[in-house]
Amino acid sequence: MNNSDILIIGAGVAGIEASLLLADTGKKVYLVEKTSLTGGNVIKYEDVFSNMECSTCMIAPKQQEVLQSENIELLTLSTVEKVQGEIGDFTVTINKKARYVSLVDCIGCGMCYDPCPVSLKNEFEQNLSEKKAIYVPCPGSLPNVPAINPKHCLQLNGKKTCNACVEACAFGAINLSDKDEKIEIKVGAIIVASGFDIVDPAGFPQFGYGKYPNVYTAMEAERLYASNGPTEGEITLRKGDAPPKSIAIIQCVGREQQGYCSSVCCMYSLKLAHYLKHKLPEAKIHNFHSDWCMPGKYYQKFHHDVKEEGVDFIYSPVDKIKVDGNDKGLSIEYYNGKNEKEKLSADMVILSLAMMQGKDTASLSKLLGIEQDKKGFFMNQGIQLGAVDTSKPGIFLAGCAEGPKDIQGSITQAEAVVGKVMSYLS
Amino acid sequence: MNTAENESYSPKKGAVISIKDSINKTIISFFKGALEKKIFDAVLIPVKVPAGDSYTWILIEDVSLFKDAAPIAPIMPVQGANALSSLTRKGKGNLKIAAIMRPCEIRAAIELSKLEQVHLENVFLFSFDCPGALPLSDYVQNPPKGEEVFESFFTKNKWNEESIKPICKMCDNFSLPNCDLHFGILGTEKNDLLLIPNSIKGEGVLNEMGIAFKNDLSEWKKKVDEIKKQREKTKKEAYHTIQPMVEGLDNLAQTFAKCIGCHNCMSVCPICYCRQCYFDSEVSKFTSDNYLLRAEKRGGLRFPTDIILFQSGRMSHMSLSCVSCGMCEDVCPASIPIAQIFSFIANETQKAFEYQPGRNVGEPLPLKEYKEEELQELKKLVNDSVGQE
Amino acid sequence: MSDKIGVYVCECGPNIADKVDIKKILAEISALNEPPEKIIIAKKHKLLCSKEGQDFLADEITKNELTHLVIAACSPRDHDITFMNVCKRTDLNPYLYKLVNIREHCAWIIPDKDEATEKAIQYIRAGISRVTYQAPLTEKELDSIPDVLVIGAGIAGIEASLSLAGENRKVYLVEKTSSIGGKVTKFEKILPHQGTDLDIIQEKIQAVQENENIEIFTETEVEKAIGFFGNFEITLKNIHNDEQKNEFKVGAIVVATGFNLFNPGKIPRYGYGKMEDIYTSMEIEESNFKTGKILLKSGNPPKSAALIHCVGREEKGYCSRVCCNYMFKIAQYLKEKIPTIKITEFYQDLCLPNKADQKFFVDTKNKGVDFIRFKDIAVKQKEKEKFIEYTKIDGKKEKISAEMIILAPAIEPADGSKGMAELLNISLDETGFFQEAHQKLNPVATSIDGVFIVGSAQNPKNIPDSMMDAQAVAGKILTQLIPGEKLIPEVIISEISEAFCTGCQTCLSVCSYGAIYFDEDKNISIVNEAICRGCGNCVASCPSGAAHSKHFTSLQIYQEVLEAIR
Amino acid sequence: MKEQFTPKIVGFLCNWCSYAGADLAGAAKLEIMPSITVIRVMCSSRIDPNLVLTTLLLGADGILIAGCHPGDCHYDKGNYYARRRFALLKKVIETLKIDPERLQLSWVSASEGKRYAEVVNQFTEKIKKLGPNPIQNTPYL
Repeated sequence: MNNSDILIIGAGVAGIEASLLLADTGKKVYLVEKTSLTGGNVIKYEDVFSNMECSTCMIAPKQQEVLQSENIELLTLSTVEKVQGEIGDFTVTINKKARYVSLVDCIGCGMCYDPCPVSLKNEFEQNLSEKKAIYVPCPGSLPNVPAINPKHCLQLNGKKTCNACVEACAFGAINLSDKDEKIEIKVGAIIVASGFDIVDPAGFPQFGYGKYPNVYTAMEAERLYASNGPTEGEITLRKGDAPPKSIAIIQCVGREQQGYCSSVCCMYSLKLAHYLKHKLPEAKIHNFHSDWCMPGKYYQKFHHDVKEEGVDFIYSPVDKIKVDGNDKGLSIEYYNGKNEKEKLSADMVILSLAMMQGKDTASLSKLLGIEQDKKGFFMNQGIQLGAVDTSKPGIFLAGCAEGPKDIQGSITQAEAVVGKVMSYLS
Repeated sequence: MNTAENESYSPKKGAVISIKDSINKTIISFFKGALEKKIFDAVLIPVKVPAGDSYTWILIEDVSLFKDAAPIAPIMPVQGANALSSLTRKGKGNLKIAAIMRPCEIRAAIELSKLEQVHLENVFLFSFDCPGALPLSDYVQNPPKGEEVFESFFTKNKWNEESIKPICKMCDNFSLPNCDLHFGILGTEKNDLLLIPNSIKGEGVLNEMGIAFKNDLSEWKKKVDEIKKQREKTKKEAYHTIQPMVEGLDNLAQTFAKCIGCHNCMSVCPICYCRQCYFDSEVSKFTSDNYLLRAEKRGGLRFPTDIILFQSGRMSHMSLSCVSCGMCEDVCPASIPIAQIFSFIANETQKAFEYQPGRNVGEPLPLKEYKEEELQELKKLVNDSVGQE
Repeated sequence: MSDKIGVYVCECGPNIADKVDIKKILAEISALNEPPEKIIIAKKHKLLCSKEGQDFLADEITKNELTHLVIAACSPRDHDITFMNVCKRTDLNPYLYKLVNIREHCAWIIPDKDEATEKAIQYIRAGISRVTYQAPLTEKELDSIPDVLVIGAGIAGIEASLSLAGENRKVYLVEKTSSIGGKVTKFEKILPHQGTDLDIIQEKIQAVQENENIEIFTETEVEKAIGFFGNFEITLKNIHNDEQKNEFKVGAIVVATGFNLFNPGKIPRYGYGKMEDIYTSMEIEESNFKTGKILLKSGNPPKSAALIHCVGREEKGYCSRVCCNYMFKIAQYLKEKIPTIKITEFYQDLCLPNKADQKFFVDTKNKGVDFIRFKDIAVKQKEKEKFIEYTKIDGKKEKISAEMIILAPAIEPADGSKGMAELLNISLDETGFFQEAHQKLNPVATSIDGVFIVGSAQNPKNIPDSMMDAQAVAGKILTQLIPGEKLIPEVIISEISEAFCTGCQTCLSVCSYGAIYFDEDKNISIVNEAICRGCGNCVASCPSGAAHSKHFTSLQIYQEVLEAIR
Repeated sequence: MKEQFTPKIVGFLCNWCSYAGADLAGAAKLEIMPSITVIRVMCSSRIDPNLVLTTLLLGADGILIAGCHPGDCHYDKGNYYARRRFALLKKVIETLKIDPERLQLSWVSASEGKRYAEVVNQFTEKIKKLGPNPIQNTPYL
């Protein structure tokens, strides 16, 4: 019997798009997401390039639709553990971690946060702010229901008897005896939309990330700018009282090592420059770039506009850039177009890091029985069979799980996957 | 496509014909000739009513009807754009029509064409150096006197600024609108009438009529500019008088206190083209409870209500297209200087959008379009007080 | 009949209960009771969105025979749909209910309990006022046709046709030239694998021709396309014979009209058209494909070649995305055929957006191709010898000679794009390509529902991406246009009163969706219910108030205003 | 007593951005003055001049129209039209000198809860300084 239910792994923009389209046709969709919220990386951005549209405004209606759809079963804090069977008849075991807060009963009022005595780093905010052991990653998270981190919750990790959140909750929505569950589902097709990660800046000590507090990753800068972010949009430095007066953005960090261009960094670096010019009109902004990769028809104009805003573009091979620092600030040593060594000081350095495969790609590829390519992303079958097909029939790819791409590319691929799934399952 | 869209056209030379009997008679014989040559099928023109005490628009096909026609009539009882709208609203039709109208009427017609209420494709627009019109109320009290006064503008070759409508006195847009052919009266030799082509279409008419271009227009331009300067000065003075009448709620309320709420101003306005005015519709009426509540708060409530709402609403609806023709003021039974007030407001709103109504058919109405990056002036108006846009 | 209005205040646990005085609210709201015209039932509940709360509401509606329902609770963004669904369980039309947000707008933001209570009462009064002015609305169903028209039989059009036809959709594939396959058929090798993928293309072309669900019209163009998503009336016309027409109906239209190459002759400094042995990339592809050889005009193989990227990039204002890669491919052709040839590629930026691209670049470089990043470049001739004069990134001016020069011209929108846009009522963007419905979230759709764009008609694209677009369109059409299923348009839409419309068409010019059309006979504008999304822009643009927003009528809004300023 | 004056502000908020921003302000428990009464509309472009003028002339002390930032409109370009209409209306009111400060158009996105609170509170302060809408004392309107 052909099962026409679908499993989608990853509730980022690609997973959401595929879920909504399939659910529209009446198909049952299991949307499995390893974090506690939907929206993937896109919700971390204040605006998207190059139209500078507010990201939340753009994506939140879609996230809401996912929550409201009768045909989509969203499983958060969940990972795929086992996959058996073949196209039309997969049996999938899902490990659903305890959330400790009921998605049905919780109304998202947030009364439980304050009483919680534990504070920990908020990874969603790139550790730029803290959260409680019971938390939503950022205001406006969807589903707007917190989760409890069992490693840090005093009651759950057994360090202390604490019932603060349970007492604060007026809805009986918190259940500290919630248990991890194994769920077995049967589906006809699987879409892998597990997204990407960013290369670890620790691999590039020459840029001083981790050594100098005012060296940031682009994602950190993104959250600093975000109006729902850790500083509510204020550009502040880890060290120093005043906002930065000069900022250096270094592009292509990790391109050479990864062996590919991530295709979006030029544009998001330009976006960051535009953000910063906007918030700190007096600040000097230097952009160290090599090749401009601007494959969209609107992108070159954006590049031009950002240049007009007064951003200083410096052509400089990234492999020769070094960041040094002292108490007063940072200094960037680089070679200019004439191959002469120069120095420039800055209060803040932002690294535009390469995208890489999601950290769980290897394990997923193993349990799904699909191949990875040489770069580590999931391998597609090329144009013979299609860029959304994997080496195994019935398992498909969408979004950055298949390779670096922008939102437009992810959406297109998600829609293409839906087309394929529709025909495979008919 | 109407040639009035021909933005780049600017007249360099004009043709000259000799005035026989009077300017009006000369223009009429021009139209007669054109009808005979089948350049047009009909002419829309003001004609004196049989009783001799007013004028009306007649679409003339039979040349004998020209007998009582007056291309340049002393009064403006019906806005020509309204007549043209009645004629062409449902489509351009197959007739080729010539319409001779005052510059303000032409401008209104162009505005209405942007609002699909007038179709200019088959219309030849004629205009003339307009000396202004007499106030309707003055004229109807003593038509022969009115005729005499108006006639003297031409016989003495001196426009009389005293006897024309107040809005005409401050009109600096009295010559060469975006028409096809313009009759130049000013700055000519005593017996000459200028024929100034203002589009390829207009030039074509003159060629078909076999009239040669020989006047370089310099004298005409000089005289036009001279009057224009005078009118600009009058306008400035008029605005100076009007401004305190409408600035601030108290003054505004006082100015409109005598308004009887007849909405005549709206009915005769060529730009108020709506089938039913929003402010006459059910949506703008409230329950008796509401009126009572308002009366309670304010200590009293005047009826009919919402006069200021009506006027300010009209300002926001039509001031961008207001051509200052003065129809509204001519028909106000309460003698509110409504046309001057609207002219004052329109001057501001039109400036803000860098828009001149009736300047060109191809120029889109400001509210039908937008720019992503708007003018600084607009940004200031939006006045987003907090943070960035 | 009298109005029987149920007002239910949600405690939302302590969220509302602790912050406003619900008892006082209920007392004041109950005091608005004016039997027999207006009967008001006011009650509270601890959590209306809970299952139990929903059951309670459904029970109340039925038991009390409510004519209207007001719920004072949270944001409609959270639970509007929840409570509309409760109404649907009963006889109460869901549009006769109003959710008043006293949580986000009172309880949570006004610390003073008395003030918050007053505010909540005001909001609820406004809600009661408004709800009595609301009108019942019902969902409509529209028949739809599952067939599809595909315009352009290049690789994107072919892939879209195959994907749709494979699902038993009738596809009309229209091509203005005499053969199908598009420009791809002129390439010997296809990126990124440099493999024998051409066979795949040929197989697809054959598959299209053999597919019973696909009807192909060559040397044909679309003359007319009127209608809306699910229901377009199409007229096709043979290019050579005006009399030869085809008429049929489809539910969706896919525009796959491809691209053109920028004419390098427009920029004199490249010498194209004036000097010998200067070719565009496409010319090289074609001659290589036809003859298997790349030769100079003299008949000799070139000893040196200069490949110049970015021809017309600055002029067009965008990067054409595919040129870097195909120039590497051409360099490899040359190296294969003439191993001793000296090749220099002049580039500005390497645009390598696909994960395999950089490796392809490195491979090409390793085959001995020189790469030079230039700032300025010009082709000069001295006697028979051609030189490339260029300024490097460091400002140094240099020159080299080359026997053959190959230019990578920018990719332009296809001829006739403007006409096509007008025909289908879709837009072109500032670059001249078709404008997508949303740059990020809806790249294969257009502002007109049911009209899609794929491949290089939207943005310069390589073959895999064009095929991906085609599959994406198939995904959208297969999920949105299902045989036998009705389309359900938005309920909250605009309508235009025939009696008041003056036909000024201002509303037409402001509508983003082409949802309003002008009825020439009646001389009025009419909203197409299948297309309107209900933003209300037309309503505000209409000076006479002939246009209305259903569920957001001026009268309904005024009721809220009046209470707000009471 | 002037201190006691709580302005009556009518806030027209678009459903997709500004209303969501207001929700976010609520969820964050940001303190917002009880001056504003929010009226939800689908798009800022729904707000026609008649609605604003009527609201003003009926006695609202302030009117806030809030929509998506330019370029972010859920309906593609509604807010651009809203901006134009607003600019025109504001110009009329400005010329008539009937407290143009009582009208404000602001852009608030779905993630700008804080900004929403600031916009409302600052606008309220501004209106407080202006005092009650004098229209409320004028029977001759």
